[in-house]
Amino acid sequence: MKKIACLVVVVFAFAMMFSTSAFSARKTIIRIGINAPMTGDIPKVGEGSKYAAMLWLEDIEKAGGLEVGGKKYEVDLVIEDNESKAESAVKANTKMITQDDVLAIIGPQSSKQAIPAGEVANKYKTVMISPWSTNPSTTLDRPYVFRGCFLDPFQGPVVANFITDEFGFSKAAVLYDVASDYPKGLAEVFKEAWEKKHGAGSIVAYQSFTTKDTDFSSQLTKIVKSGAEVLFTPQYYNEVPLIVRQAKDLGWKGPIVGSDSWGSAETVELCGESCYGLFFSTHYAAAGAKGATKEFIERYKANYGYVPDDVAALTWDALHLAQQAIQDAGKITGKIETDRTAVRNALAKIKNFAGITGNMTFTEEGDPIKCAVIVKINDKGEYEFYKSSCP
Amino acid sequence: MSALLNVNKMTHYFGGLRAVYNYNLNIKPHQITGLIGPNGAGKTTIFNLITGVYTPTQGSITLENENIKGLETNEIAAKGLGRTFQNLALWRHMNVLDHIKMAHYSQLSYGLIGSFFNTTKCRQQETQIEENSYRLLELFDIKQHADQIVTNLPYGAQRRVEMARAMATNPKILFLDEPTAGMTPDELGQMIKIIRQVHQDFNVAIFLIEHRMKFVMELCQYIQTLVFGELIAEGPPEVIQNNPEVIEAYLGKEDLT
Amino acid sequence: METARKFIKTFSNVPMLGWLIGFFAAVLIEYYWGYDYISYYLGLPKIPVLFGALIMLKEPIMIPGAIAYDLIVYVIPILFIAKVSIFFTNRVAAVLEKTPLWMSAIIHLAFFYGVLHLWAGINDYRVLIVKLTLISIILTISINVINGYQGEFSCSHPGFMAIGAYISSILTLYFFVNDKTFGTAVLSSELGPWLFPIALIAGGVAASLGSLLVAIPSFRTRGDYLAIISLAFMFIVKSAVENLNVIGGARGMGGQPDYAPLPIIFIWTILCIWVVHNFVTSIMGKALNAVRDDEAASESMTVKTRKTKMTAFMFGAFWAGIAGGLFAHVLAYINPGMFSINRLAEILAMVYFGGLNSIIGSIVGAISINVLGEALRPLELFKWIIIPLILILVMIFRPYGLISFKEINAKKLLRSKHKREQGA
Amino acid sequence: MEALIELIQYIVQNLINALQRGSFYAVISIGYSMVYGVLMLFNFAHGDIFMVATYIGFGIATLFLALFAGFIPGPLIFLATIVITMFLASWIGVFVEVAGYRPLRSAPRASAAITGLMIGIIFETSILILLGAKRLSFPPLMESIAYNVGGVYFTNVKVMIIIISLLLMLALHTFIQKTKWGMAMRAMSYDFLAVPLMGVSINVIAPLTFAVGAGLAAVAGILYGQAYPILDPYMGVIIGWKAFVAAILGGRGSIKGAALAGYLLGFIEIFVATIFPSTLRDLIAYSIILLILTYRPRGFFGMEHSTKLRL
Repeated sequence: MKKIACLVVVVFAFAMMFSTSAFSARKTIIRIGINAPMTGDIPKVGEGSKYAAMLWLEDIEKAGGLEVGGKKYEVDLVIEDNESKAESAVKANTKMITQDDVLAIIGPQSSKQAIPAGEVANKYKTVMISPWSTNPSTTLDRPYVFRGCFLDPFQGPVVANFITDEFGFSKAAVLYDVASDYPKGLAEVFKEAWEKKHGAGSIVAYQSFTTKDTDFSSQLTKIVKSGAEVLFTPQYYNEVPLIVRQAKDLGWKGPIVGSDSWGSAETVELCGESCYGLFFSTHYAAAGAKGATKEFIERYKANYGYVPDDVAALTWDALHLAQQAIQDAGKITGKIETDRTAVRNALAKIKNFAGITGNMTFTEEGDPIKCAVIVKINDKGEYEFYKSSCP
Repeated sequence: MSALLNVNKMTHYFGGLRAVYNYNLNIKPHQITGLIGPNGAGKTTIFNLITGVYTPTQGSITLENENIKGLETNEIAAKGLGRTFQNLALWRHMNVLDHIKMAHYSQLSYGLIGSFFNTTKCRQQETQIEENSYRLLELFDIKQHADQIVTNLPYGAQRRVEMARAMATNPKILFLDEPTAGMTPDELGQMIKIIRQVHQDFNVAIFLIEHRMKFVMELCQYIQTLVFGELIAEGPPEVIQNNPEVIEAYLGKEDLT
Repeated sequence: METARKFIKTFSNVPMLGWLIGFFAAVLIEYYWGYDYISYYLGLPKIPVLFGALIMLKEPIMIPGAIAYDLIVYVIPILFIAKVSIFFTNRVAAVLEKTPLWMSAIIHLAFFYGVLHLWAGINDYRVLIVKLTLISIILTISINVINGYQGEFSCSHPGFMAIGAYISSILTLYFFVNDKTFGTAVLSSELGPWLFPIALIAGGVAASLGSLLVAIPSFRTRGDYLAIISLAFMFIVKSAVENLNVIGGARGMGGQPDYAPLPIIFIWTILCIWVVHNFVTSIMGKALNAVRDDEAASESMTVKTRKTKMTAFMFGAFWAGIAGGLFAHVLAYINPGMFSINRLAEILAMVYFGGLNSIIGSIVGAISINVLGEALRPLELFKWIIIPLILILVMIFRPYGLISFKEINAKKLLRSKHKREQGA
Repeated sequence: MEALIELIQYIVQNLINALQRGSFYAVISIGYSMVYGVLMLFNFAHGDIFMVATYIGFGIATLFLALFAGFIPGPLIFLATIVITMFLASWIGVFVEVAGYRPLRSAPRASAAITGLMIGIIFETSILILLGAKRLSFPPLMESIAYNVGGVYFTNVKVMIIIISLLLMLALHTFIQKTKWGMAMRAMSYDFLAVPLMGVSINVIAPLTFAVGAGLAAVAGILYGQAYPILDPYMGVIIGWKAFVAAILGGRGSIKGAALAGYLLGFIEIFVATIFPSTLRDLIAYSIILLILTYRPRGFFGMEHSTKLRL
């Protein structure tokens, strides 16, 4: 008994001695949460978000902290992995809000995590900006949830109009992943927009597959035989190369058009020459970018060795939005609830924010009004600006 | 006295193979009947046919003048046909007491809902069954093993558990499939005693398959001899003992005395 | 070693009530002094949420502080109070022992819940973890009925869960919520929390009806082939939901009302433990084990094997459905992708880690995997190396899981330790 | 008439598609089935062994192309890649057996299955840690040329995949039927307990089985890399579960059955998507499997066996 008592005392004393910050007052630190998929289906998206956030933090640290109301505050990033799972995203958000006292949250990127995570953020009255989630439900009826990109119902018609204007086609085919919310939603919107333009039955093949499929030959055979002139496939960068190659092997001659999910640097890296000359709609074009956009791309490339995806660019913008909102809020009181509400109100008021992915003004719902870009993959494999379409 | 169990002209084919042909059996209450025959003669098949593991191709089976052919094994068992197995068929992860309790399954009437919510009826029945089970354990001299997992028991005790379990189903006829297989002479004597005791105390008829002649001759009142799925002789032990056909076909030159 | 044994022996006369009081004291200390004094002087930014595990892994410099916090707030008060209070707690326990077991159990549980509520209430993140852990407990127990007690290798549990989650969500959304899928609420939303159990049970019943699709083939098919059938069932459910655009399809279904606060989930968990415990300790339930160990012998011992198999599947699926319903209402969002291979791997890990054929094992398994998964969060990727390694080690050294073939003995658990000491 | 020709074109086209897809399932599920037959274990790590093997193949192929492209003929590089990858991958199989399954010889089968599942997760995470989140593109080992014969499109790669898979299965069949080791494996799948009595150690046969299975997975991986050249750490999961389905659908320990079931799976996937709306593909495909097993509870070539889960 005695020994144990001794042991306890020793351990305790030891602990006290080595607790570096013992007896120091709690500092007010501005914490920004990043909720991103570091593992799971789309780890590359998580990586892009993380790198963009690290670049942003670098800037802040270089400036000696974030200046709010004339006072500089230390900034800390809390990066949580949501494993690309909905419940994990909810856990991560709850943790960051209630345990880490974050002032704002950036992420989650995909809608399937952003929708439930947004519920949590809204419940705790904490600003959440999802950079990449294009599903309308993410921000619907949630005053504290914002996003950094345009919505599916906007993107679908943009692509439909572009194809009609550019090629003059009237028969289109769609190939999408039925088990994934983003492609499915966009495919539906596109179909509706196309049929509105060209009449019912103008989508001659509407084919689907399931997440993680790698063989699309059966669907593509149907599409080739259907007599479609153009193929629209709103898929992710890991599926696009397979679809494009298999389509060509099966005798597809027409153009293939994609959506913002193509916007990863990996698409063309994995796809190679097969993808040259194809078009897709996205948030920004890396090749031929100017000004701040170019600067960001070059810094990112220098640090991490590749051209940043749209996710990285959008995350960068979302972080700057949050930064501006915090600065606009005027002061940090140290009472986290008050500060969060102040940041929210400031964010909603931001007008014509000049982001690297375009100018943004938020609607009532917290969705930005911004332009979509049609990008062409040029003969060097770069994403070249082709056209832009504004609401 | 009318027959307890009556099997009439039972024939069974496995695919094209004839396993049992024209088999007749008539067991009277409180009778001990033996079924002997060389390996592969179809003795266990007959057990399985009567107990409903297989349904015979032809023939009829009645228990107390009631047809039991085509019923499920558990229904036949619940009607009063208990059995043991040649190679012990015990439940490997269950203790001895639970074995005996489990065999009372057909006597449960509290239903699933009763078991979910542990109703009074359920508790009463379970207590009663437990008492009954302890009585059986005592009778078979395995009460000291009640809490043990059955696979940790010595072989003889496992055999006794199986017997006790079969008796817990409250059978009218007990089918014993080579009850002494793998036993030492010591245990053998004990088994004879147990079977006699069961026969007395529970007033059951017994139908057994056996290899050891001494055992059969000592216990059985009536013996059937089966060769290649057909009966070649039947009668009281003395008759079988002296039947030249049996001696030739099955017993060979073995000294019976 | 010797010291440790002596140390443990010192506490052998502390009854369950004593530990609860110790825990209560610890929570009170944390509640009143945890933030302002203890964590402040130890240099911790806040009350550590999972006994400091998160903060220790994220900032190793905090390790001494976090350990000291655990010692000051939990270990020392619990041990001290538990030991000091025995003169009192043993007497109370002895009094409770004379009352019917259910009463004693309810008093203990109510006290336990009170303490748990207070502990979790310090931080909503804790509440969420406790909620999801309790749901996992229901889930693990329910799969143990099929994979442990009944001994089939069933892979369809995420499917059952999905059915429960969707049916109960549809009911609550249709009746009590104004939303864009089903329009305005049919009934007053105030009735919602009261009628929520009916929605949950409807989900459970639907799941158990769905399980017939797996249960009926199980009459003829055993083991490995059944594993495939159940796997196919899981994919069928997922694919069916994806194709039903009425309920959101792949986009999922959100906006479930918050009808599942901690006390409700706690009650359902206790109900599940109680009912499953009753079942598996009754002869009717032990028939599951009999059928698993030897089907032919069971038939011959009058056990209705078909009914037994069907019961196992339907019963297990029912609770999986309940768990799914609670899960949907905790997250307020579900999509078919949640009920797929990943979920299956997680459920299987929990049940085989905890132990087959044992409710207490399932509880341990569910808690361990959940807490481990949360506590190792700061390790990011390495978490998914450490957890599998722990599981492999458990499988090697305890092939049936940590605690297997063991049932809860409430009487023994709750009894006073006083008399035994005197008697010895 | 025209319509008929078009229909035939359509069917032939999909037959080729299905043959290619089925070849992968067949080759991978054979590896699964062998372990299942010999040890009566679900090797849930098999999908991830396939994934690791594909990554190894990627490494070897990239290395060889960098070193020898130009002065060594393409087919030779291809062959060398296959052989060396097979060799290296088989050690992965041996490792999995020795580290994961051997300590569990006497444990319940389900525990071993869980171990396999966990080894799989460790493989996935390790690759993710080692190589990062970036996906890799498998370098083409032969130039893809598309042919159009009477309206049916196919590439030389497709034909090669189908032929190599068939040859591989033939070679395996010979190995199982003719060699001493093959016979020991067969014996083991007839009777798990008797073979050790005959002087063949299970501790030799089991790793060998895993090695052969992993070797097959390696070839499948390289061919897969040619057909679907995107590698990611989770690529083995779905294909592993599908191989599991095929292996058991084929009947316990039956190589023939596994191959047949693998092709059947390929055909079901392709033709269901062809005939029905493709959104219903999984629903219908798995319903078909469920029905097959309900009415044929022993798989295609399954023997009557009384093994239960050793619980």
